[in-house]
Amino acid sequence: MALYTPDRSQYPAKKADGTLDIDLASGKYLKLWQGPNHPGITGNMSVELTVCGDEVVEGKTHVGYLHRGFEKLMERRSFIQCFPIVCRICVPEPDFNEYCYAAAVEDLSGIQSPERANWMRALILEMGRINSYLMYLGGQAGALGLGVIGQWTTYARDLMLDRFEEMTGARIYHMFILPGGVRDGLPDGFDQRMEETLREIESTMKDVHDVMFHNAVFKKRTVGQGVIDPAWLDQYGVTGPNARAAGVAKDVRRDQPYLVYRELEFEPVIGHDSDIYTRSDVRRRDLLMSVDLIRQILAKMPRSGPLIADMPSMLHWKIPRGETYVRGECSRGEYGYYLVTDGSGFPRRVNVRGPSYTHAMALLERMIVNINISDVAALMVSLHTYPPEIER
Amino acid sequence: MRALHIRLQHLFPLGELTEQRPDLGFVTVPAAYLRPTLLHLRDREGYTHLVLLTAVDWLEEDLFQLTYLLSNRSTGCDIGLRVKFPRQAAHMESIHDLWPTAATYQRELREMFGIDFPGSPRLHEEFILEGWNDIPPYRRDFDTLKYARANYNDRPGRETHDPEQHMKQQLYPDGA
Amino acid sequence: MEQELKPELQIRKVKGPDGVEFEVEPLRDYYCEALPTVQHGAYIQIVEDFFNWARSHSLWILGFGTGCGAIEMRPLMTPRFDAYRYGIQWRPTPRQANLLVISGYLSVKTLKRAIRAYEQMQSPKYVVGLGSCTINGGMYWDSYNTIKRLDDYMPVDLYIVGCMPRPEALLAGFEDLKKLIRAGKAEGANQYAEKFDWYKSNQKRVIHDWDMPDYSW
Amino acid sequence: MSVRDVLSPFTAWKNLFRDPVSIPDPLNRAAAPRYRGFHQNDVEKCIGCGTCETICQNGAIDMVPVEGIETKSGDSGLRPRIDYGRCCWCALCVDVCMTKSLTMSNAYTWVENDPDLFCFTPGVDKKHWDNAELGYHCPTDRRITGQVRAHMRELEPETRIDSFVEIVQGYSVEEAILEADRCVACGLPCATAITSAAWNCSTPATRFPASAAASAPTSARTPALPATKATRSPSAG
Repeated sequence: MALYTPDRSQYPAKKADGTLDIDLASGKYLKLWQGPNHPGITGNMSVELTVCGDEVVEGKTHVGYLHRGFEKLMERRSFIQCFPIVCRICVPEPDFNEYCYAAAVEDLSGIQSPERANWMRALILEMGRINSYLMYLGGQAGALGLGVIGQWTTYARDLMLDRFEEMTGARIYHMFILPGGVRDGLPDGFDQRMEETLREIESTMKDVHDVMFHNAVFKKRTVGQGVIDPAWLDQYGVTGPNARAAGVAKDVRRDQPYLVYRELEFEPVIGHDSDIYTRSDVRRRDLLMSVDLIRQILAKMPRSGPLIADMPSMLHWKIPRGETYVRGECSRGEYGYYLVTDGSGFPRRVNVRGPSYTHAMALLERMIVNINISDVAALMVSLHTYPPEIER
Repeated sequence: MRALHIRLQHLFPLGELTEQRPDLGFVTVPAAYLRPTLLHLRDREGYTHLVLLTAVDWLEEDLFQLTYLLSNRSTGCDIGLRVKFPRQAAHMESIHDLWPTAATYQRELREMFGIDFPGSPRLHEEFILEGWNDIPPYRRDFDTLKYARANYNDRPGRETHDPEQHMKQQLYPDGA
Repeated sequence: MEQELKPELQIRKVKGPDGVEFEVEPLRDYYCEALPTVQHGAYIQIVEDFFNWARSHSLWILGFGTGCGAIEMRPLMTPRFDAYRYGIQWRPTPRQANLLVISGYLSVKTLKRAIRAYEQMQSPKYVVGLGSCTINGGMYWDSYNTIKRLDDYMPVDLYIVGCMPRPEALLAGFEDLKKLIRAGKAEGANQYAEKFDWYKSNQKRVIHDWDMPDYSW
Repeated sequence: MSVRDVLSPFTAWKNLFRDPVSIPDPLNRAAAPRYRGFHQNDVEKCIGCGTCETICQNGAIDMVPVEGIETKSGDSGLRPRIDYGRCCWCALCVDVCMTKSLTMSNAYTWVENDPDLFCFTPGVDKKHWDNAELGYHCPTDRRITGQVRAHMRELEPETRIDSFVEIVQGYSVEEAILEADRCVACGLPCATAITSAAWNCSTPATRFPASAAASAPTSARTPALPATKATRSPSAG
């Protein structure tokens, strides 16, 4: 396996306080801002690059363009009123917010969501994972100039959004997983339409495999590029496909099974080369695994039974004092909610632990050093970060 | 989780264990013993993954609580270390040398709660907010609605009626 | 509260390649300070109508995803909804765009960049507010970091309601915008020039860290 | 890298012969039957209890008097007006609606150039989606405001016939709290029953102080985040 060996020949010296000694006036270095309005950026964020020639010597991530203060807003909303706003935290894959919030509230209030609701939740989460990966594959290819992949995957994602729409009643923000259960069952004929969609996605993925993963340009630019050293996993809190591509089978679905994952057959997808190509490939295979999981879920899911537990009235629902942490494996890694209650009808503190938070800040700043400017976009996309979840 | 707590209690003066789930416990640690406890958990007990570092504002008790959540992948257990310290001139030892990623968390806590972590890199740079001129927004005594009303305009033309009051006025205008 | 300017924006002395020292004032030197002016239509109505017809068929959107709503732009750009057949396309830089879509809430930090982007766009330019958040704050009505009414800070020609609006609703919105343009009613850029001081004072009231020139086209 | 890596990207050309995937007329595409679109209100069924206003976390709903609807016993005469500059289409108001009069159609297109027009009273201001068949309706078997009425025990007829024991047995404390929990503190019955105003929705908390903390409602309209009324923040210290 290719390990990261930095070439420090062009690297500026360090000052006594650990920062780099970069004299912009010398003309040797140039400051370059990538974002927030830039086609090569994963969302509304920016990276401040200091470059020497076309090599990056220092990168600083700047976030906060999407900060809405969710953790503060939730402190002044009752438990049920928090439920519509949590999904806004992560735009392309909102369901994990709903699940983690609902599970945290259930954990503290001692409510058990019914069996059927758990299957519904697992179904939604896997569908959301497929959406997120399709979005990622389009972005990863787009960052290297392969625009056509984005056209195909966005179409496939749109078919999945149609399934979401008929099931939950909304395209992007589904607001479907209530604390205590889910809102509704499956509509009539859903299985068949889902199967058609899955087939379409599989055939799209076959094309993507041919055109993207067997593309000489894509291989040339991604193999051996942007390596995550497995030793960094614990230091930087790397989880999800980024860790799995480095050969560590970190997968919450397997390590601490939640919902119905105990009853499903799957093996975490791992890769070994830890470069951009491997990370893309791990995600592609993980997507296909999700397709398989959805088929398993639809086959095993109970079709009758309660969808929501017996709940106290949501209007004046109070939860005793306590704190908990609930996690799930989203498409980018470990997603978790840390919830503290104080016996009132409002959460005392909610902290959202999104995987993008560590990946896009500390890890990206470490990895961006000594790479070419033109590879910054590809590297950033390959970490699969969503800005709204960094700053919340 | 219990066994771990007993092992730890031999070494450090820890508080009671709150066992939220069989695989998740929270324990209070005195601020002075935080670093050795973290090091012990990381190097001896296999709790190598820093899941999150965040703060809770207990305004009524005039305390800040920092929660360091560590995870052990091989056993699938999580332990949360709670550290409480006064809100006035709040500061805490930085752990960016144990986990480099903690520097990001500490930057956020510095900005959002006003907790100082001396020595943490880029601590005083703006992180999320830009040109913020009020008390740190995640503190409990910061009223976000009041701030929003004072700084931004709402669209006029909104008025509401309380059904009970409205009914009383309509049905019993003379206050019978 | 006055914020100190970043070092690279402060007035400083620079030595040129020929050895001559000169003073640089970044906030003045790099930008044109001419304020925007009201652009009058063509003298003959039929010519103006022709211009408006042409304008309405080339909506070039600045690809700046300022908020959640930007995620529904991706389906619009791709074959399923295919906005290109309606004469709409996305451009990466403000210089080439004439339509700024504010896709949902704007945090104060993004507002600053959105204003920069808007001012750099060429006239005639249009703004579409997308989603509830641009109308009256939406679900972030009590947030300390998002603006509530977009029309306080930049002239908005059209609002599309929804949280977030579906791609179909966006297409319907763009079709309505075309009608407005053809009728000569989408006069946002002129409104911005007329009430420039009012807009600037509103902007400066919320952007405390104002380290940009007052007008940067 | 192999010959395959150079050649396989050209397989993309096969899409030349595929049918276009574009939707021919996206402007008139109907949303899914369950889609949460714009609101509808059956003003005849609505009693103006204001529970939708209470639960709306966006402060999007105002209760306003409506011409032609009289205040009478069991009807406050107010109807919800929704500010679409605030709404997020979460449908909690539909879920919580006591009379199931508030529903959502599956219409989704509304474009205006005047931002002040987005406040409307569903059912009163005529809209093109009124009386739409499809859309989101709260499923009948799900309520988020308390469960079914707690059954009050009575003596069996066989026992009643030869005794003078009270037939209606009353509630235990737990049952009473559950029953009180169903109250949404709308204030409608309390407004008309002036004499029993003291015995209004705030009583369970005072009657059962020991267990009141569990789930009993506090005084009227607690969890609301009123948009224009005096606001209270839970963080007040």
